[in-house]
Amino acid sequence: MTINLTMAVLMACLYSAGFYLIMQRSLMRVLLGIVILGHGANLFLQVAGGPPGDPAFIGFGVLTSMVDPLPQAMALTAIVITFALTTFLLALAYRSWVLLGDDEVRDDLEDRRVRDSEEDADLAPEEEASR
Amino acid sequence: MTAMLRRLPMFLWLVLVWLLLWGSVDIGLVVLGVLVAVGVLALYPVRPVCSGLRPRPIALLRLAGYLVADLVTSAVKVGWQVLRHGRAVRGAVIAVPVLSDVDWLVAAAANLLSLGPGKSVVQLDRKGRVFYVYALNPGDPARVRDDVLHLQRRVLRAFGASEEDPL
Amino acid sequence: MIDVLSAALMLLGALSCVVGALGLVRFPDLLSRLQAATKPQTLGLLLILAGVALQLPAKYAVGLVLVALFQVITAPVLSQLFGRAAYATGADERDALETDDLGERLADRPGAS
Amino acid sequence: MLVAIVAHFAVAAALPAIAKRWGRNVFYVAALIPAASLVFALNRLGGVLAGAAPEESLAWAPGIGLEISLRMDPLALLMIVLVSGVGALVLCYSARYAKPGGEGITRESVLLLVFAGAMLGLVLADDIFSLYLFWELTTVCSFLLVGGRGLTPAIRRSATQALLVTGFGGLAMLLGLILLGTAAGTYRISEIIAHPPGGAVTSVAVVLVLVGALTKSAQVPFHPWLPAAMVAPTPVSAYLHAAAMVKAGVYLVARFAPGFSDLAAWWVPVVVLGLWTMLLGGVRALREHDLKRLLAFGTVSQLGFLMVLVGSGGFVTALAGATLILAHGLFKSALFLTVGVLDKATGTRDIRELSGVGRRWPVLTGFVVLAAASMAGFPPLLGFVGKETAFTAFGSGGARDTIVLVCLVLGSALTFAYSLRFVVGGFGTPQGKTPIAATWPGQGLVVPMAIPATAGLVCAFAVPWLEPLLAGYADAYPGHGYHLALWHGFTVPLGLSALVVLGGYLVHRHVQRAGLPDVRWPKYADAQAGYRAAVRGLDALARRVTGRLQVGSLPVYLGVILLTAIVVPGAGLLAGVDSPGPLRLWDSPMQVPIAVLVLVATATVLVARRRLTAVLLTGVIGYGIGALFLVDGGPDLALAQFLVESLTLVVFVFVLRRLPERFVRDDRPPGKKARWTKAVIAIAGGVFVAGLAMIVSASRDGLPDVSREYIERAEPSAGASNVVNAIIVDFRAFDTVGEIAVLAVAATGAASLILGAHRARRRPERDETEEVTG
Amino acid sequence: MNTVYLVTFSLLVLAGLLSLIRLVRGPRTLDRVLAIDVLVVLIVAGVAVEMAMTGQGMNLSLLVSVALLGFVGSASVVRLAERKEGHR
Amino acid sequence: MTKWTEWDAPKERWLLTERERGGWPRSLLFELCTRIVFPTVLVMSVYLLLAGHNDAGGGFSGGLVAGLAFVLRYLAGGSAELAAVRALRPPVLIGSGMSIAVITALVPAAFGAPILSTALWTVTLPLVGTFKIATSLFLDIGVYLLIIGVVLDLLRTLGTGIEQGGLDS
Amino acid sequence: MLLPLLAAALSLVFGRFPGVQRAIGVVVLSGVVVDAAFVLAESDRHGPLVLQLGGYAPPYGITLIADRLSALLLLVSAVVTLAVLVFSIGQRITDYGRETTSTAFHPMYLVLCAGVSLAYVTGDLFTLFVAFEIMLSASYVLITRRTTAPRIRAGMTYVIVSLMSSLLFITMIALVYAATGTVNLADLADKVALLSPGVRTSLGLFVVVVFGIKAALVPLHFWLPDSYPTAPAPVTAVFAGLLTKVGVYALIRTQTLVFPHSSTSGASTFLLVVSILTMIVGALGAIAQNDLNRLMSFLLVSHIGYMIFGLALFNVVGLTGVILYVVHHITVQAALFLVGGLITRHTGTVSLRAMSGVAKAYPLIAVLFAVPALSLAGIPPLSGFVAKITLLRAGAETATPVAYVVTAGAVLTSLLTLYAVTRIWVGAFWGEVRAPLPDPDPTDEVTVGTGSTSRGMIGATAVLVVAGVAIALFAGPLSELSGRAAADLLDSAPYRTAVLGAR
Ligand code: NA
Ligand code: NA
Repeated sequence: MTINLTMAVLMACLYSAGFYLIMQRSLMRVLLGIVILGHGANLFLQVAGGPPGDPAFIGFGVLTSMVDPLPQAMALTAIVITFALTTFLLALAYRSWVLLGDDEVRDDLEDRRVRDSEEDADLAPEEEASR
Repeated sequence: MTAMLRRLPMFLWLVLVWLLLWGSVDIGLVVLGVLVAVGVLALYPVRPVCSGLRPRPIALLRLAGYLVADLVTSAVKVGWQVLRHGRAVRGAVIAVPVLSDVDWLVAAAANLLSLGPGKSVVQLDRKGRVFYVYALNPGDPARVRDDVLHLQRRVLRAFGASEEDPL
Repeated sequence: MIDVLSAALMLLGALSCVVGALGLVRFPDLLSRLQAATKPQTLGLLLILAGVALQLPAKYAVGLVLVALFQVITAPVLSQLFGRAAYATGADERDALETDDLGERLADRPGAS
Repeated sequence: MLVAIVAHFAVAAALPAIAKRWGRNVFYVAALIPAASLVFALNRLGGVLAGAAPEESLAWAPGIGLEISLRMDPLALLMIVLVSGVGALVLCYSARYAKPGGEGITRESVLLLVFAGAMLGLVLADDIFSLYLFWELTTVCSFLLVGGRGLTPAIRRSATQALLVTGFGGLAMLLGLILLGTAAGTYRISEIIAHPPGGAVTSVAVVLVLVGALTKSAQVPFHPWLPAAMVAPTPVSAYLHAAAMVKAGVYLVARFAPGFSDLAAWWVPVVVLGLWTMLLGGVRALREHDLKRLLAFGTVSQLGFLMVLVGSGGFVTALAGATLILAHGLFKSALFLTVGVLDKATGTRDIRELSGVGRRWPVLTGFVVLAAASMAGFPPLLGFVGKETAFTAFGSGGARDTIVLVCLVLGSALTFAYSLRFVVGGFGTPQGKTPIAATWPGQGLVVPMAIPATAGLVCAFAVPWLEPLLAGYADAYPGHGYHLALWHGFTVPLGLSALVVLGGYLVHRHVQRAGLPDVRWPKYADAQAGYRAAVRGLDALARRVTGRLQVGSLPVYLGVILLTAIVVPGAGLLAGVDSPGPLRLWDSPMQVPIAVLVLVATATVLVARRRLTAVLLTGVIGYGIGALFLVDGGPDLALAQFLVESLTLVVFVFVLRRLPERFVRDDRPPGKKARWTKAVIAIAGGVFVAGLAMIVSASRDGLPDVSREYIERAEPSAGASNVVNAIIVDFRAFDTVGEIAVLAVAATGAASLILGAHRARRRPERDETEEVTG
Repeated sequence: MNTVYLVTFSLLVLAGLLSLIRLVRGPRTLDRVLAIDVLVVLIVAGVAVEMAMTGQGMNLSLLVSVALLGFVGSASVVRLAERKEGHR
Repeated sequence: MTKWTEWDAPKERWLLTERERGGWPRSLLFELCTRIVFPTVLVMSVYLLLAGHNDAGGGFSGGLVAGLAFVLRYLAGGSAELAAVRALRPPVLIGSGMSIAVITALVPAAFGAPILSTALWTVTLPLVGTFKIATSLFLDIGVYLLIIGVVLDLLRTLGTGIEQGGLDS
Repeated sequence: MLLPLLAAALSLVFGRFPGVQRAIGVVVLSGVVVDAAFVLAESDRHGPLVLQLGGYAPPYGITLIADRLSALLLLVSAVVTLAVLVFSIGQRITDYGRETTSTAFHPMYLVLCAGVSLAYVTGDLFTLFVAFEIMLSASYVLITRRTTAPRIRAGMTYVIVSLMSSLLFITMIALVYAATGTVNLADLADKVALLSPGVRTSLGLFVVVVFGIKAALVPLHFWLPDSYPTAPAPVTAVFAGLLTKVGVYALIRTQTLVFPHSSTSGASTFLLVVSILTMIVGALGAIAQNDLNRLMSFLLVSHIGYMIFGLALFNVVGLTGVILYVVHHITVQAALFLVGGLITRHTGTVSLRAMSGVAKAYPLIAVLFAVPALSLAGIPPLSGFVAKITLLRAGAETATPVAYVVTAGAVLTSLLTLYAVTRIWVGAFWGEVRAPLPDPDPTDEVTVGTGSTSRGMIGATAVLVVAGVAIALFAGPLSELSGRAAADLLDSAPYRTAVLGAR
């Protein structure tokens, strides 16, 4: 049941766009990247179940042509979870804006300090150490 | 008691919606629907609407007919403008007096007005009783004004309100 | 017979939608696009719903009535909100209007907007 | 034996309480334990010498091969004499050396006793893990003892150096021991030595073990930590750096030599580095003015000597090694304690300042001379016996032996010279120099020093009785027949001894007159510089690597994660995949227009400048996905998707109210290169996921059994005709409970972020170079 | 009848593609919101037609919900755009 | 002089709150529409909740629909309206919803059945007829309540919270 | 497992009553400790305990299964979470008084515990995802609570990277489902075996990457040292102690049960390379730091490498070592971060250069630090030593060139760790006593420089330190248990039979 080309292309594009956005500096873009990745992942879950078919409702269609209900249930859970975390990250973005005046994802200061730091006076063995 | 009565239309509406949703009627559903409607109304006691309304069935039907006709003709008109004029189309914002001072009626008129293609209410001055109506390729503003007033009158009639003088 | 009617309704509705969408593309400013978008769409949807209702058992058809009702209630409200916001925020588009009574009123009372 | 070791630790644990009441006399209490251990051990002497080494073992974690097994053989017993005997003396000495009520009494007494216990365990250990256990315990104790409270940078550095160097060696040793044990199939040391494994791994292993020994015993090139550690209080130095800890390396070599001394990987480094150390230590000792550092380099030199002896293999050599181990423990502890006495009495340890002490306290000086003479290898002291035996051992003629012998003689001459320097410098009265002011330090300090000094003399005459113990170790080698004695007649070794005395005297005279030529070692050959460079290099490497990798930029981190997620599973595909089934363009024609819608919206999001636009377009993507769900036959899913999308849009808009309209600040356009890199990685990621999806999905066909079961059971088991709902609230209801927990958490979290934000109101942007920790 | 459905779907798709153009071109946010609103209506119409085609009603609740609440999304954007405006 | 956004403030009180809404833009049409739509949507959410077992819907969708109804009220009336609407503190609503769900999961254990197992009851009420009730409905109800609580909480924080935080700064 | 969730819910309901909240938390977590001990005993005696949720036979229902490994980790985690909760309660009472309410902390903490426990016992890939999300979402809240300007960046890094990993997790589930049509781990084990080797390997490695992010394997680790150190000490302690271990656990479970490898396979070599990189890069990172908490965070990364090392060997000794190491590391790392919290409370700073003389001023803290620190460095006879030598033995016994190299790397890492903890000791504990620096950010959740600690804080830390010592003391039974657990992992037949029944 190889995934059809249209869906594959769509997934590729959604994932690419999501990955691209998530690597941006603006937290809002990152967030949209996550949302889009979530869409891509949910779509993938759905198509992972197989090709389209009758909705899985007893009494509405033929059992043999029904779609796989399990990926749908999982996708539903995933949708909810993605939504929950999106709202949380939004709140974080807002807080960041309140505190910092922007919603940029900044570099870590301590990391930069390590990069630029001099050596540690206390531990560096000096000439006097052996005297 | 009157408060209960005043809530009746909303209550009935909710039960109706309930039944429409289920798409079938049996006693169990009705009872459940009543319970749900009562529950919803009790949980969120918004003040009742529809004070002093006496709908007139015939006028109401005529309004509906008028609306359907208007909807179709103006849809065709807008469609024509889409095909014929396209980018060249122009609009106008025209002030029209509001005939009623009842929130409900003003809203109904504005709503029905906006439903039809070609025109919509952009802004509403409730105190000054003016509709600012946007019209597509209006030609003569006076005709637009007349149309709007005409519609308002039909609405007032359908809901049994007395026509008030335009300001 | 019912099939023919329903087919006609559906096709008309769909056509109406196309026309509306075309207007959405072709019309020059927001307010005019608004006319093209909400109105033929609403009509189109109503027609399609009617056509569909004819094809369905009553159990479901009544549900479509609800859809239509909601559409009728909400579409104009949205259109007014739209219009107001579009008018308030689109200064250059206001200038393109043939007549602008609202603009005059606002000009009379500076500071109003 | 276990009891004895545990007693050390148990009493150590009780010492703080005792110290509170008895002050510095707590050291006497502590001294009781090693003393008792010594007595206990000597009690077993007969059995041990008869070849019945007592063994004890305690199962710790037998499942992973961990046990504490102890074995008291002659070598262990010999070491116990040193470790516990000297330990008891040093503790007694400390009781008078410490200032009454002085700070650190508790810490030092506890640590010294723990250390004594650890050394005892070390020499008794018969399996590699116990050996390592006690080995590292001594390392940590010495770190804490040398460092004290770490008040000055010099002290901190010295302690760290001791820890790092010996810790490094310890770990290397552990690895070596594990390799040996694995190769031998047993972790019992006695068994490994009895049946030594072979092969390349064994060679590597013994080198690693040697690294442990060489570091611990301060051999070239690891030796500088020992002189540096002289910042420690004198009793500590006397014990750790004379008698006990540094002997651990020698002990280790002695312990394993019977099994491996014929391996080139073993004897070459031992002999070469040992000799080098001996000579280098001797030369450096001659240059020192601080008596303690002089002794420290002397120790380095002596340890080199011992290494050569115990590491080379052979009965006589081993006998010499055992003798000298004992001799060195006795004289070196006496000498270190002497330095403490001097320090206490005069307030200095500098040769250039000391003067007239010998005349003032002749008895003390007598003891010192005894000890120093033993160190110098002067008859009739135990040091002499050992040295004679050593010369004999290498006097058999072979080229290798001759080279070693020459070096040993040279080294011994240096030893004689610095011994002389110690006595003359510390106790002599140079011409024209007024005697230094001094106060008698008290019997309590002198007696502990005098005992080992005298013991060197007594033992020398008692060698016949001592020999069984010393030869007990050497018996591991073939070729008996040599006996220890003060007098063997006029032999070559005796001549060499005379040569040593003469040469040593001349060297001493030369040094006193002219000083040593100030040879600056080339940088690469200076071990301390090497250590310095290693640590600096490590720090620099750490900073460079960390600075390179840990760039602090989230986009980079995500890019790396993504790349990994592409490359690693991608490489997995190389293992071979089936060819995918026939490709279909679509499964339902409606998929195409919806896909186009989503694609266009996605593309537009990427280029959107306004936040709201991007959000709206993302919403479109969501609606489109919902429509696709619908086409695929998931009305439930589609409904949820539409609703969630609407709510998401609303929530986004709520926040966007306050954020700036556009994304990027105009004055800071993102770098073009970075943008392309990101784009390439992102596209690679997307294509990879989709490609993998296609490849993977070819593995399966039709509705899975599980899903079929769900559909069949929905009605009877769950009473539902909506199978998806049945799964959600019934078959897999647990996931749903979890999912709502996540929702609840996220909402609560958002509340704590937003509502909390009102308390901590917006503050000015922090200066980016400001110290966070201030 | 199948032809009718096919044509109807095609027309709806055509309408959708047209609104897509507006969605992409903008220029203002409100233009895009408008385009989205149209798309939602088209989806509702499409679902309805699909219902007619299959004769099954399980998409009904979806239809009702979307008709009602697609509106909320658009309204929030418009409303808050207006509000932001109102403060100026 | 009334503000532009207050021109079409209704004369009557259509929502719960008083006329003044702290500068929140007014719209007669919108408020009226909300007035009608809100209870309708609630009814629909209950429908979705109950119908979910056999039709598209379920506690999750129902809860979201109900939540969106509250969003509508917020859009129409601003935070003041929301404050008036809220019957329970959102955290309490969330906690109760979750408690119901978890208790539903645990109750079978009290009867010796595996956790989360479902019982099907057939209930016959006079007049009303026969119902089939699955205990999993309670799980759905828990979900429903929790989702409403979550949406209300979001409105309280991202809506009102940002509203006021923004005004302050 | 549901109890903590219920407790969290109730805790949310009783948000206004701090006493009730505290009581709920402590009682429930104590209950979990007892329960976990019981489960461990049962599973050790009678084989895996299986709970079919809803009574549906697998693979239709969700399976909860506690085998020896799960039960052991469950017990250790429960003890650690309980201790940290007590610490945290003590700290909050000290800082804010008895009456301060906290809507978020207690519920979130309990949810976190629930997520962690669930992750250990689930036998279902998708439920594992849900468990991860429960755990992570709670952790997001805990790490960003009352965040202020200097800390918010760290929170973002953490949340975004975790979200990315979660999305990759969903993708992974979709991939697995597309290939096999099941998400039940035991069922997967059967179905994955039928896949073509490329697909199998690729999926297995995808799983490694997904869990590797959480477990902070190099090069997926960068986020960790940037984010963990900024949280309040108790939060960092559970994060460091537990969250990474859940990732490691997931790696162990999937790589042994679903994607079993042999010790000579390419995957094994790959994991070995990853492990040595993780060890070395982490340790170097630690050495480069001046910030106490960051230093310990890098050490955390470094020591994850040990666990991967053992796993990559895919033999009983190696896996025994991993299990021992995980148990040891959970306890010790949590204890260290708690001590770090105590230190900063007294010094007012996390900068090693700025602090001094803690050993003199607070000898008890010095002892509480020294024991776990030495244990981390693998100094005998502490727990780290026991675990480490098992790993080294496993490496030596595997006797392949790569294994030798990595074994040597592990030894080197030990040295680097020793160096790093020495830096802490030298920087913080030695030297003259200094007055505490003022709190740089008084409004945030992290209160430092007050010099006040309560008995609860010290006691909780001490309990963890003692627990670490107890691991070494009872290494015998523990290692035998771990050995049995490791054997279970390698021979997955009992697990599969327990879940799916005899075939
Ligand atoms: Na410092
Ligand atoms: Na603070």
